[in-house]
Amino acid sequence: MTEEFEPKIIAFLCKWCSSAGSDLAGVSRMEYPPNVVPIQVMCSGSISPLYIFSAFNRGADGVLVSGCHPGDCHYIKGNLYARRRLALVKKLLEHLGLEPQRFRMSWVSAAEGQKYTQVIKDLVRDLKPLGPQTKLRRNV
Amino acid sequence: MKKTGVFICHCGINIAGTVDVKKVARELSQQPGVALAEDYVYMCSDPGQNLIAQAIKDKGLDSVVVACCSPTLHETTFRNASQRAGLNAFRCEIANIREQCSWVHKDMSKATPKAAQIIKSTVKRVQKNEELEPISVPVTRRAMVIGGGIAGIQASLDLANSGYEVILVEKSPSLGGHMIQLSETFPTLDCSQCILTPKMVEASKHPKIKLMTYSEVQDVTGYVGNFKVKILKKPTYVDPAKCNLCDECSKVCPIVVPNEFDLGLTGRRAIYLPFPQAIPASYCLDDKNCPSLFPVACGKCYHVCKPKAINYDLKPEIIEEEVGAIIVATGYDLYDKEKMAEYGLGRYPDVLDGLQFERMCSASGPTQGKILRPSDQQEPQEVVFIQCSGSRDPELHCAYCSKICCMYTAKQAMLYKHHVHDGQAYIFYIDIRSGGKNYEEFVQRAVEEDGVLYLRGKVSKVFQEGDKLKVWGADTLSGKKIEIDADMVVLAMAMRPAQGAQELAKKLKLALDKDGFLAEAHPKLRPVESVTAGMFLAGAAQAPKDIPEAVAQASGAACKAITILSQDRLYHSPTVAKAVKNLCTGCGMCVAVCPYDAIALKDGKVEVNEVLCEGCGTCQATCLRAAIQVKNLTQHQLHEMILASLGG
Amino acid sequence: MPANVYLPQLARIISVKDEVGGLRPIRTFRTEFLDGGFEHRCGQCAMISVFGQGESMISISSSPLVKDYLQFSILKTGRVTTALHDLEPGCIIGLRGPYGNGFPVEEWKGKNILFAGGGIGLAPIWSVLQTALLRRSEFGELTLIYGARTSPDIVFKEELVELRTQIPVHLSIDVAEPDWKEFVGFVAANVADKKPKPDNTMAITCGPPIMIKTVIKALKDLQFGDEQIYTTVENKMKCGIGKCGRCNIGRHYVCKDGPVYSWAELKNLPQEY
Amino acid sequence: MVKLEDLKEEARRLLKEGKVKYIIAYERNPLDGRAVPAFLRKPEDADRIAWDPTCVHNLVRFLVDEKRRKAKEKNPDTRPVGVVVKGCDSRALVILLQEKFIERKDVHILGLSCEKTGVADERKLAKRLKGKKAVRVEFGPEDNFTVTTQDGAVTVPAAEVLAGRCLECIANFPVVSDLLLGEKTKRTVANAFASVEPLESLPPEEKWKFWQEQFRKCIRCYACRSVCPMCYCDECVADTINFAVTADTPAEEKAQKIKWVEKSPLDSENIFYHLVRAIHLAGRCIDCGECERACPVNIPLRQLNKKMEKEAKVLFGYEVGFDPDKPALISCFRDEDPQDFIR
Amino acid sequence: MDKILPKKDFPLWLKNLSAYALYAPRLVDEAWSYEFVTDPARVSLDYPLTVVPAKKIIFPQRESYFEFSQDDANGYRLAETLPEENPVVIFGVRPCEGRALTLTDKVFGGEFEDLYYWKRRRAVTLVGLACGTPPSPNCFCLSVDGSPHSREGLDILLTDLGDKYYVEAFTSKGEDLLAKGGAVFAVPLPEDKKAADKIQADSENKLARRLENIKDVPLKLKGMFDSSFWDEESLSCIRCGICTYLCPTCHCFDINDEVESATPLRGRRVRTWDTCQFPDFTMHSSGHNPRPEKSSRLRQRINHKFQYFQEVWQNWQCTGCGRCITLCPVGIDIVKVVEKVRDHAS
Repeated sequence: MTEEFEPKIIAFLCKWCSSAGSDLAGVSRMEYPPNVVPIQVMCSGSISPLYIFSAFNRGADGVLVSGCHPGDCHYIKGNLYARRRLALVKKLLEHLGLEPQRFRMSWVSAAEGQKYTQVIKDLVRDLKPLGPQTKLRRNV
Repeated sequence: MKKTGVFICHCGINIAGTVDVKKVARELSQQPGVALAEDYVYMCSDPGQNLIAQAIKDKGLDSVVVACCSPTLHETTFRNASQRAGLNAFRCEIANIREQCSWVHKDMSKATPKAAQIIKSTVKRVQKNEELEPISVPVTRRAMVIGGGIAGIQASLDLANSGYEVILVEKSPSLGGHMIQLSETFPTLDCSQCILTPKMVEASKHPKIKLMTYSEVQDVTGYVGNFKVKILKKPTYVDPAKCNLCDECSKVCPIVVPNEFDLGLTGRRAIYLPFPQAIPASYCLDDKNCPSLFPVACGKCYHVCKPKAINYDLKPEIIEEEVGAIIVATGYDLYDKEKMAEYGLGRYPDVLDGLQFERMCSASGPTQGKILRPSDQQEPQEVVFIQCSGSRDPELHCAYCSKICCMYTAKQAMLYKHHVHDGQAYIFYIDIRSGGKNYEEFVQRAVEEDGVLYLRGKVSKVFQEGDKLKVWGADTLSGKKIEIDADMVVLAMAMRPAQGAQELAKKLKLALDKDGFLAEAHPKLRPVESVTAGMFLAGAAQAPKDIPEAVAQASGAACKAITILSQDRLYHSPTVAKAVKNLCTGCGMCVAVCPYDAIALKDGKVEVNEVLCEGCGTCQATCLRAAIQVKNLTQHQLHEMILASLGG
Repeated sequence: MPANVYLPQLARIISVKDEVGGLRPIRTFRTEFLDGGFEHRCGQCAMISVFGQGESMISISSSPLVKDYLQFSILKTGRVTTALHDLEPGCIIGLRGPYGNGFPVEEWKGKNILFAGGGIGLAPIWSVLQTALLRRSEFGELTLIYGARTSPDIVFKEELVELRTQIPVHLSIDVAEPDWKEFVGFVAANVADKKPKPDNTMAITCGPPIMIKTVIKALKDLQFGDEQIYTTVENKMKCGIGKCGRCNIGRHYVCKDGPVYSWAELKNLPQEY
Repeated sequence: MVKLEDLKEEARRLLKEGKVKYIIAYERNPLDGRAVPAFLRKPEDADRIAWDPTCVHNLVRFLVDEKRRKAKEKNPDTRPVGVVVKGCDSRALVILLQEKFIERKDVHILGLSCEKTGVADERKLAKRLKGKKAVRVEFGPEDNFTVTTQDGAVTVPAAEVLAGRCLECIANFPVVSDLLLGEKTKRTVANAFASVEPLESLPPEEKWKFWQEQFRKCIRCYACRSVCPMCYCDECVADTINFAVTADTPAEEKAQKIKWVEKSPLDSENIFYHLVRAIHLAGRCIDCGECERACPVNIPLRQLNKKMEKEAKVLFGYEVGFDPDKPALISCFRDEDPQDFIR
Repeated sequence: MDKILPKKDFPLWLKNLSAYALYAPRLVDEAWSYEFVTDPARVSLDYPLTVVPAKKIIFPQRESYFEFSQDDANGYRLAETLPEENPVVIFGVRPCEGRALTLTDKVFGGEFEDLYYWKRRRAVTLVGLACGTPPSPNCFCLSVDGSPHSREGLDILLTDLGDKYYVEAFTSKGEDLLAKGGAVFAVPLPEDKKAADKIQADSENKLARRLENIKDVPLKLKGMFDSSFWDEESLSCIRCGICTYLCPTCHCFDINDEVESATPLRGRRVRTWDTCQFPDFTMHSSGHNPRPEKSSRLRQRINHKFQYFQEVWQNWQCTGCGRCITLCPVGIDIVKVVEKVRDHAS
């Protein structure tokens, strides 16, 4: 029995909602798999497609972008720009044949520690059967 | 060689319990550019902070990463500590290994490498952090208030009484807004004019308040603390200083037009006194209707005016002012008559809207407070009040609840009964919303003491039959069809943003909500701030409100404005966007996405107004050319962080 | 020469010295090979590797007669040089070389040498100057005319002080400064001012392209022949051995056939540098 | 039918009257009958102008060069530059106007309608001619091309040899122009995105196999980017060094040029480059198909750009390259933008 | 050593060459390309011209020089990654490509021998295919001292005689290859030889394009360095790398470090193709660029091929394969350009 595959995941969390939400998960001592390395950004609207491509290129098995619910954005509408931009990124990656599960987006408010936990759990659960992401990974 | 210090907090066992801090420290000390990596039981304690300070001094650290709890808790603590030790505060970053690592994992063998990666990525970031100082701008310590209704007056007085100059701009010839039109106010039934007039006078007399009636804001430039405004002052052709209110002029004026103040229930002359308590107390001449301003001059008023207060040659002038803060209190108007045709408003003389009824109840109103049918000046015996006329009707009218109608309808029914004791008042309602101090009691009083008849249901149509108004409706409780032969119908019309508020919002670059009301910066946490720094909202311009709410928000807005005006300089986080001019092609995409209008194109290149920028970075993601970057969270830093997070 | 021309030899940085600070900082590095190494001629260059960043062609400013280290004075200007400036003594770098033709010093025995340098341009000159000093008797009069934008931009400050005790040194800065006693103006002007005699004299001039052009003109005005004037050319380089094809001016690959040219040769080449 | 003489006449006039600096048009290469870009300065040059189904190039691309050149001149000639555009090209111009890269006053647009046909795909044509070498290709009669080879002229139904982009063209005549030749007959395209559907319908693994094969061929000659009017950035993520540097750009900034992608033609790097290009062209690519045509190893690049164009339309109701005054696709949003993919 | 090889036996020959890695032209997405042979039966030399020349096998677009890795704080280990000298055969190489290799041989040889190139070069055997008819409408090999049946740089030359090939081996490498073929070869009859000679002779007249009397072009170019001619000629250039990347004689390259892991540092130094047509090719890190305009870059390309290379190696750096003409997206035609230079009044 070989050791179970542990996906490497990068999560871009907006500072005001999702990162706070993930803090809440911590404060509430919820538990979720440690596969995710969070990167806090000011707003989901600041996530360039390049970051996502780059993460996959450098070996991420999954990428999550999480921001405030529509209407709650600390910067009024950054998340709505993100929604449009990243929809395109997702469509593009899928058109290329990347498994849809690998790139995800979620709205997690500062109060949704539980949701954040669930999002991570599900992400990890879905990625494990897929195995390592080799399609976009740099192959030197 | 970068000299970064990494300080790993045990947080007692909160972190050390699941993260092998020693191991992490060892690993981090091997990182390029890391001068030392130490762990300590409580970094936020004084000894902990001293440890950092000492290391900064002894090892000459040029950057610091503290791996501990969420930055929301101790970022400031550690940045201050670094600053005290002579390191620029922005060369200190927090790696959150508690909330986002140790607290959510149990397995040390897995939490430890994750913590290490979070810290590594933070190290990469901090090594590229610029040394920054807070941005500071001077403040023009005056304010402008737009709108001379109760909210505007209240805000102006609060500001003025706190010692700040205020320019109060009102587009109509007098202060007072809608409140001055009201008769008595719920739930206390005190006379609206009695409580408002003194405030109007105070505002007009206040040495710190520069009153500009019959004026409109034309243009606003600049930014928080430093706005430049252009105000159009329309001529009234009557010098308030000279006018002694003798009324000779209007007596001779040949032109009669409907009186706005009485909502057309009465007429007025082309030269007129807006209303008895008008402030400034002066006649004014409306140039839309006065013939003297046309080639064929009439000039009657001019000749009869003894104090020679009238001057036809006055021209509109543009007045420029500089202010540090702006409060927008443009108020509301009633929902358009013509849209309420199904209830015959505008069609049948005896169908009135709420404000018209208010005027009728007002002692100074068209009927000196008597309630008479416009059609035949008879006392109505049966009066039907219809709530939610235009409100809460997403299909045909406004989706939102106008909030004050339940209360003022109850009040109006009450007032009617006080005038016509043997009359009968019916109120059609969907719900009765009487949240507010003494509100519910007030409604009960209407029912119990004044025998107002509440009918739960909607009115399908109102139509004239003989001298009666037939009101067809349904009682949704009994399910019975209701037919009332009414003498008068009063519609509690929906509130909507004031005429012209939309255009003003454009000039001020304020966002509007879907209903056209001014949008607040945050629905919960910043309800009186607009999305534009330095501009605040008060009264019904932001959403339907009753008087106490409007007053409260006005004072809130004033207070918020004072937080700016009370500073000599404004300080602003320096982690804002910066333009990389030589990469910019001037496509303007960033300009379009900026929520704060902080970006502009100058000679085909972007320029960031650092005072307006909040550093959200949406521009950074939008730019195709990395030509705009948020300081200390640049694409380059994020790229390095991504690599580090993936252990590459 | 190792069989694999692209494989650098490892070397250790033994000293780092700040020459110039500010926005365009210059540092002088001394390096020693971990093993092996190579012999160079005056004016030759070496490819310095900062692993992970890449390579940069830098002229060797120490004299071939100094055996225990190689010296490079490096202006921080791009990816590699920035990385170099981040290195401390003890750090390991890679070196390939030596590359280029170098100055025909041997042909200059018995001649006077006039050195005219500007800014970082003193570095390539330095190896010749040092060699000439170490072999003082073999050469005639040595004169250095050197200038920089401002006094802080002057490199080898201490060395120059020491050098003055041995040969005439004429310094200049572009614009006047309060306590600057010496010449104010461009190097070319200083050359014109000092009127060095062309007879039996070789002139070496290195520095920014514009300075080289003007100095050469000044020297011509002083009746220096094209064959008496030598200078060095800079171009982007990658391989250093005339294969990657980017540093050529006309048929010459500066890395291999240059960087040292007499004005007689250079003036006949396309001005593509 | 476009009357070539009218175009020549107008060009001649503009040049004679000095209304334009020069005119970018097509001329025929006598050797192989293919059209090539021509830069006309003298009235008599106008005689060289060609208009036939081999006029594939998007000449708007050269306005980018013009702008760069102009920027360097001390006292530039400020007259507009004349440029011949087809429908697709004109939409490219709209994007450049939308992005304020070109000012309307700086171009004099000579628009040609492709009417019911379009331009020929060289490869399809070669196939159709079974090795015979076309020396001349002409429009008409009707919706056909007349192809002349060494052994005489044949009539080929345009549909058989039309470039893929033309089969899905949604603007067969220029949307902006100063002069418009040919009829504004709106051609109906059954499905403007037909070409992407077969690939869309494949399961991920097969999509991936397809693309892997394709990108493996890429030699990173950057013809796709070089030929594209939208790829006018001074500096591309794929470039190794900063171009946009001045003498006083600090070394750090130069050193911080991000290495998103390696120069090596590894699968991963090729894909990264093409991904970035696709996403940066989302809402900007107007499907002139030049990248695909220029690609020497026949990578079907339209599959990427067309997909983005389709999503812009389907998800956001956004049509590219018709209105210079509307915001770019990614610098606006609608409240009703789909978010079913978001949790 | 001359032989005859019946076409039907061609696969047999390939099958006998199991000791070699075999490459032959294959049609991939409607573009011919030298591909690794997996099934000899499917190899056919009935093809025009590949898009990418055979240089991609001897001078691959990406070549790893060495791997570097950090062992402790600042110690490094360097590991050469020289290519294995496994024998390779490339079939169907056109004579112009064979000649091209003799030119790159010069560049990668000399004082600083390029091991990476030579290890592959020495290991490769080139089986050429004489051009009975020009494989491209833009062939002009005759005009640049080549010919449709040139043997330069090749080890074997095949001449298509319809159902069979006339096989000439003129190097030991070539002869080894024939030896390995063994029985599949027949001894040529005199008429075979005649037929082959005729086809070769005739082929010279079939070339559609010529680039005549260019011996003075180098001098001309010298004089035209600052001419506005280059601005005009380069107007339609879009500065892509097609003409150079796909030129069998172009050899320019870039060297970069590719980092796999930053800490501890692990990565490799690699060579990749580069081209004088890219603006970053010559740009100094100061921002100064000796060849800022595409005009200066077109000039460099032409000068290098028709002046500098002549001056250094007494050879045109062009074998007349016509790829750069056929594949240029905007129809820039090197023959025309050089003719214009030749006829330029200076």
